[in-house]
Amino acid sequence: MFDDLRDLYQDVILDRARHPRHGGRLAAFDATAEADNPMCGDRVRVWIARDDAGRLGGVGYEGCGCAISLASADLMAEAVIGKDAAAAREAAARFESLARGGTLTSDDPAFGPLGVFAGVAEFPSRVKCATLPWGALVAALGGGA
Amino acid sequence: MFDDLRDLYQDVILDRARHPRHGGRLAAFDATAEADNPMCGDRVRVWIARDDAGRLGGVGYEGCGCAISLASADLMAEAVIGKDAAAAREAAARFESLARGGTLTSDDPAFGPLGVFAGVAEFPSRVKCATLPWGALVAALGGGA
Amino acid sequence: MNVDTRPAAADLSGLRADFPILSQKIRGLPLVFLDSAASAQKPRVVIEAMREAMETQYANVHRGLHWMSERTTDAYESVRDAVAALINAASREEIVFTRNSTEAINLVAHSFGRGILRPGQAVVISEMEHHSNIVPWQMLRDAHGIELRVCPVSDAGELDLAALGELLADRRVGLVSVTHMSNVLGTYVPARRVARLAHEHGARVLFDGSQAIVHRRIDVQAIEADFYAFTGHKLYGPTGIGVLWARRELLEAMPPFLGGGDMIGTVRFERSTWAAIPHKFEAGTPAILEAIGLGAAIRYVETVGYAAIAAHEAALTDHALAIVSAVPGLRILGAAQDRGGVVSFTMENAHAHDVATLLDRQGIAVRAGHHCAEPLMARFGVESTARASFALYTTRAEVDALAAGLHRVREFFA
Amino acid sequence: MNVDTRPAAADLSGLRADFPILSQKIRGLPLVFLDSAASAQKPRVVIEAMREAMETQYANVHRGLHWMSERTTDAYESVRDAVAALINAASREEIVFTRNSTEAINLVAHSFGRGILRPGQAVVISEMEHHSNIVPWQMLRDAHGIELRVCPVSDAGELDLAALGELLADRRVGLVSVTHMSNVLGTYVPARRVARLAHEHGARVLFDGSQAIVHRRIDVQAIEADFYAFTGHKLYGPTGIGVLWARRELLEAMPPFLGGGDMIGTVRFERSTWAAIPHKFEAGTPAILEAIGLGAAIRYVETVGYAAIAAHEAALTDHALAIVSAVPGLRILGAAQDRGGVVSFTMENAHAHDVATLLDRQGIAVRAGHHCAEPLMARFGVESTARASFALYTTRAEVDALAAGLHRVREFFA
Ligand SMILES: Cc1ncc(COP(=O)(O)O)c(C=O)c1O
Ligand SMILES: Cc1ncc(COP(=O)(O)O)c(C=O)c1O
Repeated sequence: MFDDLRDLYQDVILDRARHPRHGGRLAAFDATAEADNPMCGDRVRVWIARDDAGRLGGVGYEGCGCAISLASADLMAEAVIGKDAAAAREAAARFESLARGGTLTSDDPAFGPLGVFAGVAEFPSRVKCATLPWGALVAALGGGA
Repeated sequence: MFDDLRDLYQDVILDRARHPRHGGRLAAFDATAEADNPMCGDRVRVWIARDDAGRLGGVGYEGCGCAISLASADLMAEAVIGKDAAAAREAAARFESLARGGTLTSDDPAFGPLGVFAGVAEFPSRVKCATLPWGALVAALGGGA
Repeated sequence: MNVDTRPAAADLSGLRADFPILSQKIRGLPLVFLDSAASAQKPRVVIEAMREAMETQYANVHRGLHWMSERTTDAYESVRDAVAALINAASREEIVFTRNSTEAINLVAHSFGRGILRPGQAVVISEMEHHSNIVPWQMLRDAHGIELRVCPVSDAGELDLAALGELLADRRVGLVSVTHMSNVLGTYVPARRVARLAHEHGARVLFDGSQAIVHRRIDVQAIEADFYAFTGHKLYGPTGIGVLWARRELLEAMPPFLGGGDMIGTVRFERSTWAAIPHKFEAGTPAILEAIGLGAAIRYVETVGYAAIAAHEAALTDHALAIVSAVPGLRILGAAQDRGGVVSFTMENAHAHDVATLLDRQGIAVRAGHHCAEPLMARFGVESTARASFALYTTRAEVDALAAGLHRVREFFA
Repeated sequence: MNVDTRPAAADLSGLRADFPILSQKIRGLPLVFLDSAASAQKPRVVIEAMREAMETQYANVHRGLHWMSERTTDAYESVRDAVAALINAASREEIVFTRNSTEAINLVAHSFGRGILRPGQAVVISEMEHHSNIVPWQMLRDAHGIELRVCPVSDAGELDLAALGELLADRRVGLVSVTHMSNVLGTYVPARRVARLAHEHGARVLFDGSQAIVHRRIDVQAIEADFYAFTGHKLYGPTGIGVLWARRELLEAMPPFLGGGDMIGTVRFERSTWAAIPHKFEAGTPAILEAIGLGAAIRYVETVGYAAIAAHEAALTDHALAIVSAVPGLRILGAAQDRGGVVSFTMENAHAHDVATLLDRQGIAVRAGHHCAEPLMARFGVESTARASFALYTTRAEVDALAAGLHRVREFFA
């Protein structure tokens, strides 16, 4: 019965939602921002800390949301740590396109483990769940470089 | 083609609309009031003068309206001159019932020449035209006796 | 739940055929639509009434002297009589058509709120209000210097009447505006007691009847209300039409809300005058076709009968409470004595969204989120819930499907 | 009328079959419906789109995670794209759904008027406005200390642009709000010239496009508008749905109008935040089915094509002006160079109501009264007029029937 749901709730998603690796706020951080989904009330806050080279040395998050948004936050943190702001923003744009069913495919090497979110494109009302933490990240990155 | 319209536009109505007997404002009067139909912009003002016995010694009106409302004003004036306030109010109530297609019939002797307005009941949007001057009369009569 | 005191469940299963949409399949599965509290499905008579109006008898209302316009005006205005009869209003002039409940409440917040209430007075709402009965009062507070007071609800999800009395004690409250039935907890508020309490303290009372009127007959005079608001699309009618009822003397005293065609007496640039009620509050071309649809919906509900609807839904709700609460890890919000057909719940280890998505995959439509009642979510310490809600066309088999579906969801996230 | 410069009349007679109501008989006579400016009849595709939604794909929008709600949300939101494309809005977020034009203008009067304009600033309207574009500004004037200025129209029924320039000269005008096409005179206002004049003097400009958009393609960017309002039921759509378009930066700066579900970010009793545009301005359950109907109407109009509609109606209007003005004692109001398909007139010795009633007896539906434009009636020294108005389904034979009918009416009152 739930076979096609495995497209959405891939094991890695269920696993990350249950056992996050990057959850929690950072003790020392350079910026933080929150994003929320007014339609359902979910929200997530992201903290970022830059290293000496200006790259993202640490990323943390806290929030209340569904398995999709929690797993997305955790995998996002993993994906952007070590990137500079421009590369993180680019990753956010790519992720948005993936989640909305754009032309990028999930096996595009640029995605790595984020490819597991390709399935949300078929669940229009869940797309926002997946993109929510990325919205907070971009807000935390702010206008600068 | 207009045969059934003769029910509405009886000759006496066309005649009164064209050649009113009681049109115009009274030089000396005891009360005056206006009624309007916001849906179409028609309005009529009625003046009344009481005689020594408290009866309606004079009734005049001025207004801008269709043949139905002008003829109604003129025949109303004729019908209520000489009546006291209570009788005039009663006539107004009877007229309203006639125009709305109530149970009174047009040959009821109480109506006299007003019976020509029985036809408006079939033209719902014209009922207000016929009752407009009566509304102004009742307002001019005020709350007292 | 004291099942014994409830009337016997009416068998309404024959009515399902009146709702064309209910035979739809979702991903090959029969549709189990348990989201009627968000918006109900439409019986064929409603669909046909709107179609027929557009095909045989349509023109703009009130301003026409021709056949089509007269007939359409009659059809539109006759729905006002039907609404007045439905809620036992003292007169048809007390019925104002709006877009929905939300606009009805905003109308009161603007016209009564800015026009009659004075800065320094207070409005009381409750912790279990829909945003539509919160935000208009916040906007009034900020624009007009009105104090906003919030009446708590108990852990069982009932209005705290003692607290309400205290909030009213200083007699500065001008209006108590509360839901008649909570869209999250199902709680029915004891309307007449609330009204009397308000009146004893010099306050008017508005009931948000968006949910309440779907399940039970409402008599606005019997409950001693001053304002009553509801929305057509939850009462089996179309979208785009709602109702504000208010006592005549209130409507007459209140300034108009929106300005435009149909609500005027005369218009001069210097000054305009207003039409008599209810037209004073209906600016512009009204939702003519939607009123006609609502009229058909009211006739439908009256034909089925509120007694049968209430008995049917009470039985379904009892059954749902029993079998849904038996799902391990499931917590139901609210346990009011007097409740209507909505059941909100959370599930351990599964977020409400995930529950809803997994139910949807089984063809079962429930709502998940804050249900436009964020403060109530905060009150119960949750971010969101899943909610199943019942209508006259809901069957016991659908409630069973819900419970079975929830067991499967639990396994998925186990 | 310079007939030679008009495009050749398109033959749209085949389209009549698309409108089921047009085959109705009125008292045994074929219906000659010349009251489309009050509200247009609906093509079958609109009726079917609404029926189909209710029968196969309906639930509340935005808040659902289930199949029906997702599909309904898609259908509803896709109409926003269709409207944006219809009027060439810069983005879909600039499209706000309202009940009708009247509500759209009231929204601006409240949110822009009270939120952005400052007491002491002025709003300019014109002598030929519909009450819906007069009364909201009077209410704003009285509540918020805004001055109301009125731009005159010439005897030909054209906006006096020199006078407009003078009204703007002191740069205290914050908004010019004028009709794009008069519902009485048929006059099209030179929108871009008005917009530039307003902008040069630091004012924003709103066009009431209720009539204009029915007859010609509107490009809100080309005319350099700031706000544009129109109403669905005149554009062959259902009642209960209208549109406000405004530039993004204006919508973003404006405070919300109605409060409730769907327009919020987060709700706390102390303070709430608002959703992004356009949702900030759409409180409560929207007119979902009506938006779907409007979407079908827009597709229909686009399929017929504005070029064909405009050419057809221009030819009808020229013909009507020629043969109606030939009826002895008949006076036509307005003689604008640039005009759409409405013809208002008075008849010697016959009041407009009587004219309308006698035409109705011949199966011909025209409107009579002040057309919600009392100040314009005063400007032309009349109390009321009769008005014939044309739609894409109007035929030359119907215009001939009108003229013949008017000759008979004249005889009746001779
Ligand atoms: C020019 C004009 N403006 C505004 C309106 C009001 O439209 P609605 O009644 O749909 O709000 C109309 C039509 O009645 C109109 O013709
Ligand atoms: C209790 C309650 N109040 C108000 C509303 C608002 O109704 P609408 O969105 O039709 O205005 C709803 C439903 O959404 C509700 O359940």
